[in-house]
Amino acid sequence: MNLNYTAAEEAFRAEVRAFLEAELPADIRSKVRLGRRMQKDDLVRWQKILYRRGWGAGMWPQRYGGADWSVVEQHIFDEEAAAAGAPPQIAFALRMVAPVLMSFATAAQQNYFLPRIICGEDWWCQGYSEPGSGSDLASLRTSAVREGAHYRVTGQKTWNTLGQYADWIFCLVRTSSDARPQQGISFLLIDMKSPGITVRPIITIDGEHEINDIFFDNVQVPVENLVGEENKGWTYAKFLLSHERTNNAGIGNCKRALKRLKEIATRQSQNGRPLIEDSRFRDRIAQVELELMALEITNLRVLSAVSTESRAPGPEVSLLKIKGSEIIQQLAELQMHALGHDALPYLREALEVDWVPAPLLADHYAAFAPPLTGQYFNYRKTTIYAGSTEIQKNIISKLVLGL
Amino acid sequence: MNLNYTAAEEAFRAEVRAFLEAELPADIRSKVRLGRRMQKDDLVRWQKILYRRGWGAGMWPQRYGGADWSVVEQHIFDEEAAAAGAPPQIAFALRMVAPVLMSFATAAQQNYFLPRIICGEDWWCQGYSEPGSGSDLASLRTSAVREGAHYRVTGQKTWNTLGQYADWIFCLVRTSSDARPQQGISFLLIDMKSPGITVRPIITIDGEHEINDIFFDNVQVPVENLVGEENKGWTYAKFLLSHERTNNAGIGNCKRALKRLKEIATRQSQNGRPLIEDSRFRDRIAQVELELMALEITNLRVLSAVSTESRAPGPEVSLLKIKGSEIIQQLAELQMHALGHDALPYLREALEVDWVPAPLLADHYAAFAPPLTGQYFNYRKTTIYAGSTEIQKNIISKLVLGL
Amino acid sequence: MDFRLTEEQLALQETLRRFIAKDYNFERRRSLARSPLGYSAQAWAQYAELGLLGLPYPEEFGGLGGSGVDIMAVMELVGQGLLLEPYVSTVVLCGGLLRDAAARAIKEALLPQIAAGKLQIALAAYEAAGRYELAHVASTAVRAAKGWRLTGRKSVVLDAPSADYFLVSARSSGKRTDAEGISLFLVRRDAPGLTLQAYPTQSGGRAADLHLQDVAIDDDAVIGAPERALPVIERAVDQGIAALCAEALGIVTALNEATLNYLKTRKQFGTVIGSFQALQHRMADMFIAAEQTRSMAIIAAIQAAGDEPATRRRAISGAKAYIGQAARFVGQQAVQLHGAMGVVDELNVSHYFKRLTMIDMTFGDADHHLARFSDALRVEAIGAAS
Amino acid sequence: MDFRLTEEQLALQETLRRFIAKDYNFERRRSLARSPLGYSAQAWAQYAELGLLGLPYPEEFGGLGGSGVDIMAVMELVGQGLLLEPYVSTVVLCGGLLRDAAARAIKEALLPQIAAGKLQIALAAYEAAGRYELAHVASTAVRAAKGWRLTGRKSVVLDAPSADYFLVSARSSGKRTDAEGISLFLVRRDAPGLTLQAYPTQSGGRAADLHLQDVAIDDDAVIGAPERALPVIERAVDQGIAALCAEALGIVTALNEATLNYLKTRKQFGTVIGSFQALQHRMADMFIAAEQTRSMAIIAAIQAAGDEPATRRRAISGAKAYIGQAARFVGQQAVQLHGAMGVVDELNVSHYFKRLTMIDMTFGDADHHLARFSDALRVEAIGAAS
Repeated sequence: MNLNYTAAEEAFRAEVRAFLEAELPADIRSKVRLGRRMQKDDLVRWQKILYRRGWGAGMWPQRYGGADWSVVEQHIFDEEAAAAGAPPQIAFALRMVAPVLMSFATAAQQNYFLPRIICGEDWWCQGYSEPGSGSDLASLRTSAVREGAHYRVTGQKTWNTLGQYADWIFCLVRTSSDARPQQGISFLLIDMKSPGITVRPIITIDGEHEINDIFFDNVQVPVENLVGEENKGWTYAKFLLSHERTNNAGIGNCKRALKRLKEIATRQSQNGRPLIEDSRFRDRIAQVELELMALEITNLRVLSAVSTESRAPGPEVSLLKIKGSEIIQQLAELQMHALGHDALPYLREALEVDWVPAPLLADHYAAFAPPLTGQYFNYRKTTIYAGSTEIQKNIISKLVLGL
Repeated sequence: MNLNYTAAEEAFRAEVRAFLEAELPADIRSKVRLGRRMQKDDLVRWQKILYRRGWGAGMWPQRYGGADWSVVEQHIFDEEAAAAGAPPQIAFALRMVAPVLMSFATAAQQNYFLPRIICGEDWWCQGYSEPGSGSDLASLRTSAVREGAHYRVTGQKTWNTLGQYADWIFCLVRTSSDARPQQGISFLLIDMKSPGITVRPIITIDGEHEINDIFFDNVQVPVENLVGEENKGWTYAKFLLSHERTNNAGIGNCKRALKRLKEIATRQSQNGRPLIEDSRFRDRIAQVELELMALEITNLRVLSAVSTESRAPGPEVSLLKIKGSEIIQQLAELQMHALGHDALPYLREALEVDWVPAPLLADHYAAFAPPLTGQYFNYRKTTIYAGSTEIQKNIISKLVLGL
Repeated sequence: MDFRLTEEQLALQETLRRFIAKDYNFERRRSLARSPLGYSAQAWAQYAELGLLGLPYPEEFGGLGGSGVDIMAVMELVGQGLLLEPYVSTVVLCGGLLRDAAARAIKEALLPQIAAGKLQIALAAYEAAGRYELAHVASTAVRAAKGWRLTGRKSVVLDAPSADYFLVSARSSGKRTDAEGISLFLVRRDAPGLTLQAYPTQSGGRAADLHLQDVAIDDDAVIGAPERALPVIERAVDQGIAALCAEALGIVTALNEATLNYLKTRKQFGTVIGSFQALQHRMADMFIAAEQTRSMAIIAAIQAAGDEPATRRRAISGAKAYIGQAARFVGQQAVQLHGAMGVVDELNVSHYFKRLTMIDMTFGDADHHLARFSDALRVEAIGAAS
Repeated sequence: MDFRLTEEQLALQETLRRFIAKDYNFERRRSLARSPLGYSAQAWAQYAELGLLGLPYPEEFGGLGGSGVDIMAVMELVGQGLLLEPYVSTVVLCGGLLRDAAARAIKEALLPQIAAGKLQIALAAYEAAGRYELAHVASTAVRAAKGWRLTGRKSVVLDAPSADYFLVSARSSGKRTDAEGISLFLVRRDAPGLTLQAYPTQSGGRAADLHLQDVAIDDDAVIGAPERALPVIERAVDQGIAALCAEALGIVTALNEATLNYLKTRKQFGTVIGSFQALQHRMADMFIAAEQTRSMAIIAAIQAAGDEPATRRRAISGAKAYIGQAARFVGQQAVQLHGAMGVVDELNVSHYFKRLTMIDMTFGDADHHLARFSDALRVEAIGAAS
């Protein structure tokens, strides 16, 4: 047993770090670090830069243009990218629809979609949840009726993330009501420019537009856009979820937030002295840091086991989701608390990249302050989405513990 | 709304305090304060003293020799008694079997048993739980078969508290298996000297003998010892539980433990300074103290409502049990932690009232240390017995919240 | 000992309940929060009519001579209705401070105006580098030929944009963290040298940073004893804290009601989610937290006006710390149990949660007050031992 | 990066597992705990035969040159079996300290004896007024014509009653809490002036208080540099802590297994209690705590012998704090979920719980180590900022 990286892995880390140093655009880095509002272009630009370097999709197989990284290499990349202030890549495309396409799609579908994903040409979003079908996904009702060479899709998807930017949406739709709910579901790829699609923003608790309702009103989808077999979509959906889970812990992101928290606590004052000198506040930081120390190793243990045994991540990754989401929530909570009364202002304009604080504000309201309260509010979602903490505990209880 | 006691209540408090000061025997007070092992005689002696003062049973009606106290007076008495280091009265007799007798027994039964209870003549214990029938009490199997003027009782009761001292046991027994489990249960009073009764000690986690298995092997019980009607015992059992609940919060006991904790933390050293000066340890105390501050008011609010509305305590008292048991556990945990390495010694003999520490121990191992670790272990029971925390949350969820 | 509200208090709550249902529903509240003023001037006038704005003042100053429990009764409904008006700043904090510490002439001039809804005042006592420490005052008050000259910055002054006056703390002697040397000044909104930087807050109200540059103040605008104003400020803030505790209670109650209702109606896997035991026990914990919150809010309401600082601090810091924690638990769990519905702007749950969070962050968060309570405990324990 | 145990480590664990099943079942363990010695001399001899007692020493001193992970592999089973022998005191703490800091002659004389099961040593480094602070040394070492004279008291010296030697810290200069001025002495059990007050501990082992009255010590019995022994003691204790972390892991694993089994078999209201969702989620939390505990135990095992104190302290204090909390949670919940069966002496659950509790209380509880970790974080954060 050892916790050391191999020389090759250390060399890879140096390579990643040098690349980030040289290629990560300063404006993007600054937006990430200051928590300013990201635009579609920021994320697409970064994906294109990664693609040019051959790192558009680290863990994709080489035959699809991927870098064929090991889990440890991917971990190193994620950690360095987060530390450098790189934005996340779009998981819906790279880690969700792509693995499904690789495993279940036709060669024609693969040849068309995968290159467009890896180079940043197409933005994908997800059409899973519906009003009334959240955790109980199989009860979904959006229907796709086969009519010659098309499906006619009608229904509503909700809790759709960043669909306002999307070129394509992958959807679970009901193609049969005959058998068990799970057996009548199909996996469809739908062009977001199709007539009959309406995207309606849902404003979240922090006042931002990140999620949407998507309405399908008799949308025509060519049958070529069916993935795999009709009524087998539930199988693909479950396969996708196991891939969504691989970066569940979000260690890199947590590490960056922890580092940021320490900086903030060092710069904020309490009765004229740095807040970090208050042992009580520091103990709160220490407590979260311990959780993260443990989770980093737990995460690597799980990934190593998966990699050693050449299998898909199993139900044990639910613990990574539970802990990772709690840790990032706690870090966000502490970042906000570090602000004291400065947590109260709500300055929407301060999330723009070119915001310059009014002179009267600037002398105390630090550059890091504006996004923190909203972020605390927004991050309540992390224990709800992608399988709530309660659902994850059900999974552990049933599939790991056999209860 | 006001939190002040009336002049009459304040006068009563002064009276209680003076009485305790004058009448509580020094040796008993010292045992309670130092957490030394209590003997049956200590508790009986104290009950007799209270009886002589007319306070043998504070909340019993005067016609049974009680003091007819209001809930507030009982609260004042409990608080002062705990603060003074008085031992608890035996709830099984005074607060459990007695109310059942008053409501459901014959005049003959009342006239025989109640005077013997209040004067400390008879020690009562409880025969409810059986192996396999804990929270699910109605599944009990100890049988009582009517044979002429007697019942023949056979079976096993467990988790019996202090039955080794008892003159009498009140038992739930099965007198019919015909209908729903609840409908075949009767409430029997059994003389512990009856042939066929065996008491087997169960040693608890702290190495002490506080609970027992009680075996009934064809024990003959006169039919006069049936309370109320045959097969109606479940009703009386539930009635009894509502009375058990009235002192659920244990505020007085918690207050004494909190005061003790502060004393201990003031006297224990850390790197040569009083432990209480460590803000971290002090914050732990503060945190429990806040819970107790809130619970004291919540307790009074519940008792006042009960008293104002002249009704039996309802399911809302489950919260008093949940919080009160957690608080006393946390206080015991902190008392142990205050000891540092001195929590490790296990000195059985140090729980005797006449223990004198060996000279080598005495210079650091304080008189308060010996019982604390065992007490922490022992108090794990408080969230388990008399309706576990889980059962109490089920009660709140169903009966208060309607879930 | 009596835990019942009086008939009058219950009637007042019922009036407010009807007012909220009729004039202040969630959609109305949302549009008010987005309006330039940030609250309803009409509602403010209604409060005046109902006597709410003079509630805690003696009758001779146009008030009703109400108690801390009266304020609690009102604030519980302010919480339930998520009311945006600057009630705490003007009526409880600043009006209360003037009532307790101002010269009679000032009380006569201002309190009836407040009670009539014609005057608002905001407290400018916190500075950025001090965090929650009221004794941290770097702003200076320099003696001038006539009166004083104030210079300095005050951050996040709640309800400042609509205020007619400010109560400003400034220092004329001592180090910037000393308890002594602080005076309190009544400063007109239009005083030359005073600048505001206004902004909305996360829970819908308004606030501003204040910049004072050589602002001239008359001698009769000094409130309380010069250089000894800290106890006066602390006592006023303690009363503000008690009011916030009651507001938090109202929100916790409302969130529990909403969540319980959601658990009973929302279905998953063919059954209402309230049938899942893990959620039932969570809801039981939330119920317990609400009951304990009420008890602490009662303690705070009754002790808030106390003269003895140590007793008052124990009650107020204890309540603020405990309620901060309990409300955080209830708020986070209410959001969690509502799932995605808990994090959207269109449902009131997220707004309740944001307001609860901001209450925790105002006048010292739970950690700050736990530390204050704990440090008082040290003094007490060492005193008892010696 | 590799998280697998080696074939040898797995084989060692399997051997211990069989040993426990055959020679150290729960009833046997209970009778040993009640015996005068408090452990099994026969088992100690078996450990020697298996090479366990020389595991962490170089081969030249009769050892196997094992690593921190080897110790972890052993200690995990020590936890599962609730083994009572003084392995940590003699082999890890004192033997490890001699290996790291003693003169070659002492190592040659003592380590092979330890490895052969013929010698036990106990560490006498804590004093009552110091709590968990190793630098708090009031015991004095006075220079004598030949060697030193030791006077003082050492409290709760673990495994002292069966020890042949003690390693005793005493001070010849500095204030009683100074890091400098502390020396470490090898003291024979039968040294004139040394008195023991022995007693059992709450988790079944033995300990004693030591009284030294003018105990004469030769110069060659000084271990490490005179007046600079604190770093040596701290490093040894850190290795002891890592061993306790692995023992706690073994117990947490065993408790989770027992509790899971209980949930699957115990029936209430006609159904196994493991079907109740609130208990399922609790068990899931206990599973998570065990996985996190394993990760922290790994960190501790690998970093325990590190030369760089700041890095080592971060790992060791982090692990001890985290595992203290996680083990408290698992222990308390295992008892709770077992109901009354959890608080009786006749089931192993209560003994596991007591041992976990005593591990937390040994060499600094979770709060102590959280404070150490947190204070190190301050230095780091301020360093990063400047």
